[in-house]
Amino acid sequence: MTGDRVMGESIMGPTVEIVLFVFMIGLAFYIASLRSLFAAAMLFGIFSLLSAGALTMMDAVDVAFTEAAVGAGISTVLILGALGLTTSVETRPIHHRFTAKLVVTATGLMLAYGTLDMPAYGDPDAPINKHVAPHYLYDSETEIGIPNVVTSVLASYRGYDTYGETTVVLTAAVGAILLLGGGVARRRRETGSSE
Amino acid sequence: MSRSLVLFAHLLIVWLLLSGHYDPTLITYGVLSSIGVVALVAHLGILDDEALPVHMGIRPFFYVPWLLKEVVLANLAVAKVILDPRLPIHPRILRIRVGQKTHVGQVIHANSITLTPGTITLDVRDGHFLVHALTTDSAEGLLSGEMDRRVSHLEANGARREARRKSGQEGSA
Amino acid sequence: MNVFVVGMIGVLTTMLLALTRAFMGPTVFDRVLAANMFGTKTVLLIAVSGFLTGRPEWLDLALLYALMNFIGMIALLRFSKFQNLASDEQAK
Amino acid sequence: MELAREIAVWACIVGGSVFCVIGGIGLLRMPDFYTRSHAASITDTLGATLILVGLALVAGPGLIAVKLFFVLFLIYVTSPTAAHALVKAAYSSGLDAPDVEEGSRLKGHLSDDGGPGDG
Repeated sequence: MTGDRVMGESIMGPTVEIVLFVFMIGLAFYIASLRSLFAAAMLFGIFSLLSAGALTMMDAVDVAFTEAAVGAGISTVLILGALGLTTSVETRPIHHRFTAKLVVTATGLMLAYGTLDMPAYGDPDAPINKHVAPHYLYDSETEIGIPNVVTSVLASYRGYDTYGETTVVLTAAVGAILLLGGGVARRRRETGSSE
Repeated sequence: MSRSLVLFAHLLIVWLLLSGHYDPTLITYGVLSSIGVVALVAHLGILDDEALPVHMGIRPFFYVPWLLKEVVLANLAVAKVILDPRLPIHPRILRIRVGQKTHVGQVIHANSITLTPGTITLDVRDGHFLVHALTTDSAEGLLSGEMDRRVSHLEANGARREARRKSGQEGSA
Repeated sequence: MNVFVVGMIGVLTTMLLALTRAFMGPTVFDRVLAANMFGTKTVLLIAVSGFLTGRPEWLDLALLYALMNFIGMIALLRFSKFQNLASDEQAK
Repeated sequence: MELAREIAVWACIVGGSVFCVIGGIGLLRMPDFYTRSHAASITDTLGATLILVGLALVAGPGLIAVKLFFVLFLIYVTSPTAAHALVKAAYSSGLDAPDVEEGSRLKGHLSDDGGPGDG
């Protein structure tokens, strides 16, 4: 069973990643062709879950969780909130936007070309694995005393940074709720309709 | 107060089970955050029979295995229906009368119905559920009323307490 | 053949089926149903893949996903006004 | 003993996968939204249960098994709530549904009206 597991790991990991990527590409094309914006919002949620799954398979567990929380949770709710203020069906474009497709394709190709210069995925000699990462991984538990490396990086090594970030996000959220939330609720109460 | 203690104990046990690290610093964090949550819940005033149905005692431990058995049987039945080439379904919506007096009891009953494949609670209105049943068999299982009886037994104490509280309120009003 | 590979294939197949339903619609509710089912399958996928790669610590993540999925689902249903949306979709 | 555990693990995970896929097939085969939600609940209950129990058998007693049961518990509590919220939203928005029948009047007469397959 142990031997099986090693083999399963070496073959199955990349296979699952490829399957998830194929799902994501298919989903992206389908979303682009959709006119119903509500359906698109729902499918964006699924897209986030897929990319979170792919990130998990690539060992970026913390990024995956952020993706799931922000992508599938908050942004779906925000998009739906925006949909509540407009119509939920995209109007048909009058002419065929050839230039737009060209620009998108060119950007995609350039991004793909850019990845060629990057070190191979999981390369132990990549610059990112040579600099401070080993220090955090090996010494943070003795230095900080918290078993989770990400927690000690966020809350201690760059604690001031995180503190500032949290303050900014909290202030922004409070501001947004005060500016938008109250207004929407009041309007709804006054008109008394679900328009 | 006793409710707060029960909640605190539960939260701390969950923390200890999930953390897996047992050194003084981390346990202190766990105790502090449990106290924080209890304080927050107490401040919100949502710590009542609904949040923490302690009055049920150990009766849920007898109900849950029965429910699991029902869920497994219903799963097998619905799986058979799905795989049947003729797809022998007969969807219908039934209005059934339920015997639960408390909200907790009704929630448990409605969720148990939904958890069992083949039946889904559409709406809960005082004393009645609207239930969507997939097949004749699942509808019959629903109408036999066994789940209703068992959930009623589960909340027996709570119903008495609810009645007492209602009469007390009317008396004081 | 590793047992986790079988589980993985099962979960991925189910994801594909749910995705097909999300594509097909036809009503918004079908899509939401598919998205919700997809969320549960992601939880299972992460749990199984954690065992497959020998790192069951990923379960913490699966646990949080299960919670997030539920919160997102309820937020969504509270937030959206389904009457308009359903009729819009039918008009399409 | 080890062999028995291995067999149980295989049975659970393979069974769970099969039930998940059956639920997925149901999601595609069923004719309308309400019936599809029944199919979805199969994958959420027996499918998830068997897979997670199988994983717990692999892990053996300990913290990991406890976490697996937490995941299972969460699914069991949240999935019917989410399913109910969704179905209720659909029903109250007027999505086509069968007529309401009185349960008390139907009791014992269910198999009389209509055979399997209609409706």
